[in-house]
Amino acid sequence: MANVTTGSAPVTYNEEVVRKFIIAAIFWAVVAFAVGCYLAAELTWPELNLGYSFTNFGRLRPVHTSGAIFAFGGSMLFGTSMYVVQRTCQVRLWGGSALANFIFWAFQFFIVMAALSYVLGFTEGREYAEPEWHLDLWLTMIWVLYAIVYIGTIIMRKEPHIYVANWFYLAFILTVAVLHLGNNMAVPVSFFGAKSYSLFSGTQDAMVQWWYGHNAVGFFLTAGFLGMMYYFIPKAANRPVYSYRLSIFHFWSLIFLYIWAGPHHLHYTALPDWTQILGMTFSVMLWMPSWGGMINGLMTLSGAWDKLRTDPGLRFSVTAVGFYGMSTFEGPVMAIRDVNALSHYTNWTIGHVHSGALGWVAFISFGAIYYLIPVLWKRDAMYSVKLISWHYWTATLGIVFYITSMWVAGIMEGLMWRAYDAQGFLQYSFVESVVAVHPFLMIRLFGGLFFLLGALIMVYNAYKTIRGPRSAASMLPNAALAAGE
Amino acid sequence: MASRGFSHATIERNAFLLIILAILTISIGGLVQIVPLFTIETTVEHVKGVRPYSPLEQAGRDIYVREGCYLCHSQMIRSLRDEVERYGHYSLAAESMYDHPFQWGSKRTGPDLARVGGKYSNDWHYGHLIHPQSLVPESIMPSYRFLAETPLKYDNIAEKLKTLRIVGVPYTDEEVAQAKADLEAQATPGADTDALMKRYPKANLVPGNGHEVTELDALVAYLQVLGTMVDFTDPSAENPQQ
Amino acid sequence: MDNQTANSIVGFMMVPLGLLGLLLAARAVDVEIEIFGYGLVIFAFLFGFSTIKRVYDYRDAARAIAHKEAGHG
Amino acid sequence: MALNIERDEHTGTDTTGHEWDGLKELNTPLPKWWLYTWLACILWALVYFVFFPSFPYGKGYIHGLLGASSRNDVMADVKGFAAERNAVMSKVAAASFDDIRKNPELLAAAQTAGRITFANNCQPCHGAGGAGNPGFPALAAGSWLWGGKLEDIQQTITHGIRSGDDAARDSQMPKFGTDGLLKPEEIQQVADYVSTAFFGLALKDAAPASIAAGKDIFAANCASCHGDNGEGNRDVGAPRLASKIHLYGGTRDLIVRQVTSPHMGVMPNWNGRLDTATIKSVAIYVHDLGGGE
Repeated sequence: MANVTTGSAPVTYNEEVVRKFIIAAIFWAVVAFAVGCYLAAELTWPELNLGYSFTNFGRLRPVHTSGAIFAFGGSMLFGTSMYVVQRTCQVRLWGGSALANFIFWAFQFFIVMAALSYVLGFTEGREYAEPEWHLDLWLTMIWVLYAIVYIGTIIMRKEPHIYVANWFYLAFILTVAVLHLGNNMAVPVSFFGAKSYSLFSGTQDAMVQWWYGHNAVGFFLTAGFLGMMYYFIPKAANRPVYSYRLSIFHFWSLIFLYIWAGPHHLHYTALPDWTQILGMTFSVMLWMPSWGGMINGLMTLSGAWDKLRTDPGLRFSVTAVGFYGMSTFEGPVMAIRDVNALSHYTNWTIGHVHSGALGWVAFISFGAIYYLIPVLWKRDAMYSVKLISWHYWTATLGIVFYITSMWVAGIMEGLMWRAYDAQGFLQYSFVESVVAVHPFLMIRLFGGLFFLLGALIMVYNAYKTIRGPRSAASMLPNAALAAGE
Repeated sequence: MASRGFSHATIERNAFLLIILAILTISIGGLVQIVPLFTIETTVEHVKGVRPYSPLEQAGRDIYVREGCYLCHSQMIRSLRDEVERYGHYSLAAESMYDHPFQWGSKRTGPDLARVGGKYSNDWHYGHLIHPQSLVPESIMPSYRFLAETPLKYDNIAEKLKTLRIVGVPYTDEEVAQAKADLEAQATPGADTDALMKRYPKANLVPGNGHEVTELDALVAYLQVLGTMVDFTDPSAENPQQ
Repeated sequence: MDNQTANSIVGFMMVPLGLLGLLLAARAVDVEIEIFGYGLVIFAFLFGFSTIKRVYDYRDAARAIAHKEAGHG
Repeated sequence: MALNIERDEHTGTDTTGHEWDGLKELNTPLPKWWLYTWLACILWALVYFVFFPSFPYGKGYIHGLLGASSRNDVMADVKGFAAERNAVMSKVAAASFDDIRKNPELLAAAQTAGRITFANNCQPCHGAGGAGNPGFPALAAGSWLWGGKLEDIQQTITHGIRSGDDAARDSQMPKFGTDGLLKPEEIQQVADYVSTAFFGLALKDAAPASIAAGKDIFAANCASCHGDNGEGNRDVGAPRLASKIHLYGGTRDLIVRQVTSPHMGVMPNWNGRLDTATIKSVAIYVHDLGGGE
């Protein structure tokens, strides 16, 4: 517990729950990356499916996606939001440590149950929202408690203004609640059975699912992590945020426009044209609001660029913003109907997702982790700065292998599917495209393994740091300063 | 901005205002895009032939969802020339109007399945699902042999149909009552299928292994009906607009 | 909310949660609900007792600090 | 809390005067290029809203000035493309196979159409190059069930085999075992006969007596379709037994199984999916795989 003196009364922050979430995030990161590598190998050598139901690609894939997005990403968001909201409001987390502790364990229970249900074959069949109704209800309970704790803390704040990071965290919490409830409307076959049927069907169901699916990207993986960025980059760089006005403009425009972008997952489908056009146009209008976050992140570094040489943790955060900028440009491009006609259903989409997930989400998280571990465990610094550098370069190399191979594979597939010969007949059969992308799937696996290796380096570094000696300052009686100040 | 009447500081200083404005802001897009899909009548075209799934097909569909087939196969022929030439007529909204949940998919690691029904024989589907590489050597699809070895659990098939009726699939009382019999008839060689075929035209009779209905039987029955319900030689179904 | 109240509320919530788990496990029609039910029971049990432990650990710590301050005072 | 506006030394910009946990914000104006690019995107979107289907209202939606429909577009696209091909393909549909063979232009079109149509539709069963799979006849081998002339192939592709199509090729082999037409030992005997006499297998445990008995049973029950010498009969799709090519495999056990409860393959009719010219093209492609007659 760190004591900070503001005004008269000292504030004791709840850092216990943050520590737990950070450990959980690191753990789930390794799990999600490892399962991802295994799936990449299954796609390269189908024998690795082993013939068991529970090792098949179709059942393991949600373990990977939910593991990366919700277990790793979610733990990071819970942990950092609870850290940031206390610091920027100068109050202890509302609801007592028991409630925070419950949120932590209930969420971990949710993850384990969800993963188990996937391999057992219980799924709603909705991408990124696979858990069945009973787990959805459990998650709803967790989310409500989380929102109460978070909003309660904001209301109790000592600083009259709410810091920009909290706007983004708040938008993330509220919108994910709305999306989760809207997308998981289902009627169970029996109250004592897991099987349920979606309330919606066909076209409407598709629209609801991608309203959810795209905004899981928009609000879970973007708004939430922008909140993370708005705290940890200025903090690590020790510079003021570049532009308050840009924060305002890009916050409101981002949350308004993002919601409309869902139909770009359904171009040329049986969804009516008008909905598709709205999805496309709003995706393009979303480009600059997304880049507002990138500008604010990168320009905050002005005057502190030299820190990138000495602080590889900050290098992670800044590279993350770069990848964020790249994927939020690629996204609107792929949302244009004519581009989407080529890119959709191909590995290009997979590459795009991973440039966001690995480059932005994971990198900004690694940056925050390397910042937080010494602070939370009262250490002078990470065990080894060199190992952070090693992590950085292996992970970056992994991403490069990953996204370039997927670009090539995806564009090649797209072109092969639509290729016509001189006589005006289709040039390739489907299976020829399967054969053609095979080498690139191997390169992708290679990239994934590099990324996993980087994460394992981080695990070792974190372990050695936490097992290492406490900082001298923290051992002083009534240590006044939290690390990082 | 601070000096010109409205100031963002007002929002920043008031958590409730921030919350309410944020919720309003994020609601608009979803409301505009989703609600009209239920109110605009042409969204789902009016075409003949689309019927609820037979009990066996629905059981197969549940397995399709369970095994995550949609993660590698789409069921959506987009309105693009090469897709129409490769897979057949572009998919209509009506063709998935009884799909809870929809299974349009988002990735084609394998080919589209929207019109795979009737394209290959039952034999092929059994052989292919049990060992894909034996028929398509280049395939990277996993083996689904375990489906052939697992008896289908269908005690609650009538319950399932009833639940589907709650969410809008027009199963009749008779169809619910006969669900189990219909399911068995479709998977038992030589069974009397007149009633089944009347209730579910174009249902594909699967051979089964002679002593019990397996999960694979149900899956094949489902695959074999995909995309077959609408007769596109009927001019009224050729190019319906939404 | 102070810590003790929060601990009590959250701790007592484990009783209905655990009972719900038992109910689900007992009447489950498929393995998923059964596992979830038992999982819920185990979760409620472990979390409930760990909360009790936290309460006493907290009291011990508070007592130790008070003792220390008194000693130095 | 009093505002504490400071001037940032590096950028020369003022802060907003707030501080959270040591974090401050600069009051930098919006980057011009950012604002203008955004406005340009919005303008582009507005143009789209004017010309294309966009916002919904009540029970309808704004169709836009161009009233575009991706469904009309693709129908026009497909038809336009088909019309271009049709210059040649209509001739393929109308011409006899002989004439197609004689006309290099038609033949080239038919071969390329046949190749891709086969790869996309037929290859999953019949294998690449028509090599065949167990249960799915090899097309390159020349061992035809229903005839290997171009017209025969066209007929088979168009209507299928046991497909349910009215003109489908159809035949039933009796279930000699299941329906009790032959006793199990008789089936063993006939299997011994067929294995040795037609498949050319040297069976150690097949007694000459059994083979002799099998020969009689064969003559009485099987020869009417498969021929006295196992030469088969294409009128009823009865496979040639005196061959090294076997649809379901060439072992005695498989003969027993097939005689007991025959497996009869199904081939879908393609007339619902492919037009006449394309079917003829596939027939030519299949014919050219090596087994055509």
